[in-house]
Amino acid sequence: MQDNTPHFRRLALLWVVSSIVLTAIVVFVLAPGMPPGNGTVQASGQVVDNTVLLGLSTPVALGVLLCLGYCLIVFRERPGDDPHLEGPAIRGNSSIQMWWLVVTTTLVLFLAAFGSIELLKDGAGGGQGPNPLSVVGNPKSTLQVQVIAQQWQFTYRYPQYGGFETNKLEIPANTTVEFHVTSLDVIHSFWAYQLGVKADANPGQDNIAYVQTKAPMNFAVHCAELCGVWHGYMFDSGKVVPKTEFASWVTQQRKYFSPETHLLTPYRHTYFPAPQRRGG
Amino acid sequence: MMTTATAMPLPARKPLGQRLLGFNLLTALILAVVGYWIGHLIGGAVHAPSIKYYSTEAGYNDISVFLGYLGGVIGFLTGLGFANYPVRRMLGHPPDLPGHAEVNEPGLWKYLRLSTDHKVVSLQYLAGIGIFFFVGGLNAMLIRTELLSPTTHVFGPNQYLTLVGLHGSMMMGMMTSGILGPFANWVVPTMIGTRRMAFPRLEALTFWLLMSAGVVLITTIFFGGFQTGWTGYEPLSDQGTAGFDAYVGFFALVGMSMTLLGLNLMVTIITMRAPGMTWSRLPIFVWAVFATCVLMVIATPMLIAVLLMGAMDRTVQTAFFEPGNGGSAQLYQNLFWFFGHPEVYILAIPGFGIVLELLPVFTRKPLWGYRTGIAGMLGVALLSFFVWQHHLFVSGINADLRPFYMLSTEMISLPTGFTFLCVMGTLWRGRIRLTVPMLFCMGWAFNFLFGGISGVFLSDVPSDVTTHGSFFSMAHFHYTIMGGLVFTFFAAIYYWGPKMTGLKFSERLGKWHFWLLFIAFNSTFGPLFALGFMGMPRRVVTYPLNLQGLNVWVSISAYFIAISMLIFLWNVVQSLVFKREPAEANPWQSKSAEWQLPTPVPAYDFIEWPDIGPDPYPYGEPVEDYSGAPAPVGGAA
Amino acid sequence: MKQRALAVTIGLTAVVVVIGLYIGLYLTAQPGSATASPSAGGAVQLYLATVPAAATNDPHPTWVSYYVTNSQRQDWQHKTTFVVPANTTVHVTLFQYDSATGLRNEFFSQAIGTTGGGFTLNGKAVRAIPPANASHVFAIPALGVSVPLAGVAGNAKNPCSNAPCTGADYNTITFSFRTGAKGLFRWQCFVPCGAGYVQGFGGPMQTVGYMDGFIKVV
Amino acid sequence: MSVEGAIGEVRLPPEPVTHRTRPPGVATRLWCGSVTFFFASFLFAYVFLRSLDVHKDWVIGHVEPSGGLGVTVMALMVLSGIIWRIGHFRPVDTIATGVVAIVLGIVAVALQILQYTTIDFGGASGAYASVFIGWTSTYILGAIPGLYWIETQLATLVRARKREVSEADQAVLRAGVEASSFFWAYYAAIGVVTFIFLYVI
Repeated sequence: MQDNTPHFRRLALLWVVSSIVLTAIVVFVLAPGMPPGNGTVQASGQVVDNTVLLGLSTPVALGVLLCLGYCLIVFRERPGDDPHLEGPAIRGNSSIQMWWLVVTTTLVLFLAAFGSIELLKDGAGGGQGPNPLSVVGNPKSTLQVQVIAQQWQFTYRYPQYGGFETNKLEIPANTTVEFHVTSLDVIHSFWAYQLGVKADANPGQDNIAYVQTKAPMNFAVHCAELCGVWHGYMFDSGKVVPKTEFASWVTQQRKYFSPETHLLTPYRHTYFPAPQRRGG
Repeated sequence: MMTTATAMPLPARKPLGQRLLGFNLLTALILAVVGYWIGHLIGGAVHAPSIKYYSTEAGYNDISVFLGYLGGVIGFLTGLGFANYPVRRMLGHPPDLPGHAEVNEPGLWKYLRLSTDHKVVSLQYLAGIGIFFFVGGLNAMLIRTELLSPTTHVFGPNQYLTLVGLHGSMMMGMMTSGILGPFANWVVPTMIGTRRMAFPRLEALTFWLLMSAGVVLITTIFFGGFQTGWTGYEPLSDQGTAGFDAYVGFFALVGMSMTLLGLNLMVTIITMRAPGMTWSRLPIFVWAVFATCVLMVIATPMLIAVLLMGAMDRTVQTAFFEPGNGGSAQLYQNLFWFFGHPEVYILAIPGFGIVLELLPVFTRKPLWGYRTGIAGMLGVALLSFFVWQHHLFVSGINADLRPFYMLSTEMISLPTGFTFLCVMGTLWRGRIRLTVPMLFCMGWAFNFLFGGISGVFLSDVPSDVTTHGSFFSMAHFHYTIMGGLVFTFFAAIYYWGPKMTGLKFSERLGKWHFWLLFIAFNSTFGPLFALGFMGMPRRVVTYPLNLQGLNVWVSISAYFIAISMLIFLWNVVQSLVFKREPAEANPWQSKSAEWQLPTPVPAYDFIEWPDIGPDPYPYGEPVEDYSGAPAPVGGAA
Repeated sequence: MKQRALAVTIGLTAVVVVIGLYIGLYLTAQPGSATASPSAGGAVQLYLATVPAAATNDPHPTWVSYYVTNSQRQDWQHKTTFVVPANTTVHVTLFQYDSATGLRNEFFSQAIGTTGGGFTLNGKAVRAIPPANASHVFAIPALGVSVPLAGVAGNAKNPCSNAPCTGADYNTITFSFRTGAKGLFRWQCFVPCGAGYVQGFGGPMQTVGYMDGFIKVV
Repeated sequence: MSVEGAIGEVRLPPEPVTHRTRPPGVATRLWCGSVTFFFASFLFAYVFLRSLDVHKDWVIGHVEPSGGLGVTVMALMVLSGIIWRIGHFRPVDTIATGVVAIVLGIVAVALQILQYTTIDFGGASGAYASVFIGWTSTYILGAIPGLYWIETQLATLVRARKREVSEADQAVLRAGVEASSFFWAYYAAIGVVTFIFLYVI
């Protein structure tokens, strides 16, 4: 039995047409809603990344799915068929294998290069450890905020304003913010979703993440690393506010907490509490 | 060629009294309890003067608990009879091989004893792992029940986190051997042409170690559970009560079981292939097992070592993971993921092997790209050692190396792509029979495709900043592990089950099982990608109100997964207990070695190994442009 | 066939019993709840006590713990879910029997979010205490409430060993806060007081019913 | 399953003798890989914690395990490994060298335990102390099964002298001896690495 239907050409045509349509839909309809939104420069960068990944993976996934579906529909053994018939003994096709390898390798190399460029451009909002490779903005006008994670609440210190500590997070709009994330006990993770920032809080280590804010907005803060019994309750919210409002907020907070600020440990990048193992 | 089996006389059944005495499960359980208390008392005695610190919880200290577990496991294994051979060897008896006449014994009794027959051990594995798989699944249902509401409503946070940890540990620990234990132990010896594994006692030991591990894990609920998830990050886990000792004991035992299982299978494949069974003629499933075993033998010892460090921190007061005394929490993360990433490929690669092994049977074609498939699996195995830091992209450790790990992680998609290419190539122009195992293989292809593609999002650092530690990554690994491992696990059960048990399964119930599972699975884990994108972190007991709708949808879908599992259970009970319809010797018209054995399989498997052809997949009509067949090699000795 | 059906039934029953036990073990582990008693002016009143060790018949007799008691420091009950009405002022009187451990984050040595911004310690109005004197912190982070609890002196004549601490030395702390909308909130401690556990945050600090619990606003 | 024999009434062709002679050697070499990675975790911990020493707590206080005992333990292990490896090559001397190897090994274990009683620091005295305690104790604990293994080989050889042993069984015995000697020599090599990192560097 010789099957002369041009299966391959049909499938290829199907794939080309459907990928053009679907990729367009994905990139122009779905992608603008990709997380984490366009609240900050870093968040926008992540949206771009997600868009590119989604746009590239759509034709790939579609190709595999169409091939699977086509095979299952067209080459299926039908109820009346001769059960002794077998398929053709094709054991491989070196040119297809070669092309597959070339195409997937190109894709992977492109993705890795693209991701690295996107990452190194502005840090992408991720924790970069104590010595960040991608420093963003002018260090003079950068606002430093220390995020202290402890079981089970985040508190924040503003070293450029006398090092006062507060349980509320507010940052000014159109500013580069340098988060210094550290922990007093176990590993936490500071995740400000709408800012596009995630940085693990490690005990005894400073983890720096940059974000360049745009317009005022509210954002949610979660702990994204299991940190004990109240991990699910360790959330919070913060605000990006206009610069003037921020200035008055800082003055007010600084004044309110001034009686206690001198009780605090002097500002440091890490606080290194003793493990405190005591017999009972 | 294979001769037909002659009837064998069944050994006479001993009276019950005699069967209860001696080395069996009952003795083992009694000795386990005795061993636990001996260890516990020794622990209570040694801690006081020599060790400066121990947990002050009344009634126990961690040393007592650890020694108790150790004593319990040793007692259990001794009761089963594992100590007999080592003692005999110590007294100078020459190395010998255990007999296995019990295979012919009727009834279930032989499955409750130490058995060294690879067929019995496989079924033991299947049943034992099955039980823990269902307990782990039950945990998942309880988790989803709690997440029906955005606040704490059914379980307290302690209980919820313990459930999360139990679910994760059970699935990652017990199911690691989910394919190698039941199926590789059964088919690999037959496929390569031997009647046994290289070390039959070791084979049995891996099973009973795994079972004792499972029991140790469940005892955590008597010690207050552990609130660390399956990763057990330090120093959080160091804060845990004795419930965490159960986790340490569990994973250490699982690790030993895995290492020994991998070692045994690897030695068997290397040394015991029948004459003529060259490396290039091995069925692809054997290659998959081989690649998995490399990971098991190399990566798992690091898990044991890192758990040992954690145990020392908890008992003799070292400070490996305690910042402040010189330790580092990130040391744990590094060491754990150096094991943990190969671990997920230990789960995935056997799945590749099963799909590629089954496809030729159900497409009536030779495997397309045999060498490419092998290269894919070995490539995944090799690369998996160089990607572990992608679990730590936002942790601030070696942040400058992130581009490298991004590249290495994305490179994993190359060998994985090979597997997909082989799948598509084999399907192409085949005569596809959509039997139940084939459906599960196709389910794998669908799920793993999405699992793999979502993995690219997680490997891209800017994208990972949002998705890391969220429900997105949770959905990703459920797509790869549940959609990958569990679907192929069921494919293997439906495919080899009739040969292993000698009984037929219901095709109709199998199809119901597949379709319900497939739809419910995608309806459960698909929305989790969205939930992760919308900002829901993993392992939380509360979540924002606006996410409740999707969470309820997910929970209800999850209950449908449970229903599909009940259909499967009913299929098993009906086929194995009530109907007991004998299976045909070769219902799939497979040309693979194990299907040439008669059903039920005799104790000796086969008398003479059949001639080995140049191609492990001699299906299909010859085509003109076929070139590249290996030269035929002489038959068996 | 009949035998097999019987075996399956027995097997299934056993599985169901085991599963029931498994779930039951979790559900029964919840600590009890106590409703705040009405007080003058529509407010409600809670009497709490912190002890260095729970009662001797407790499952964890060495753990520090909170207890619910009354104005005379009698009728000790081991309950950590406090039920209070919505949009109401809650007066809390806390009898502090435990000695000081010291804070890890000194920020919590001040009162935050209480009515009037402070609290009273043995009748004296204060806003903060020296961080090293803190024995516990009563904090409801979601309501923005946090009050440091000064420990009794280490050389006290009459220290409490186990709950109930009748007759032992104590500090009285009072404060008030206002509840908002209905909901389930957690309260916790910020002092590393889980003695014997790494960083003092294990055991009682991570078990609901000792140094953690819920505020149920109804 | 037996090499040559029958189950029930079915005569089975004999299993090739290589199925009993090759596995011990191959398994031992793979097992050495496992052991290497096991101790590589401690090596990693050593290097990681030492390089991370930002807070100067690699060593807290006076942490100096007795170097003399350390050298002796290492030397005994190496000597034991070499002697047993040599003994396996010379069938006449196998039993005698095995006994010496076991004695040396036991002395090494005993000296290591003696060293623990003399150290004046605990695990909390910094990262080095932790790695020291963890690495040496697991190393010396792992030596005990190795000694057991040598003992089984010796006991088997002693018994085999008293009876007729077929050539195939002889080969199986030699394979066991070879495997245990390879492992023991390899384990001694790991001991050298342990010593270099913990005492020399």
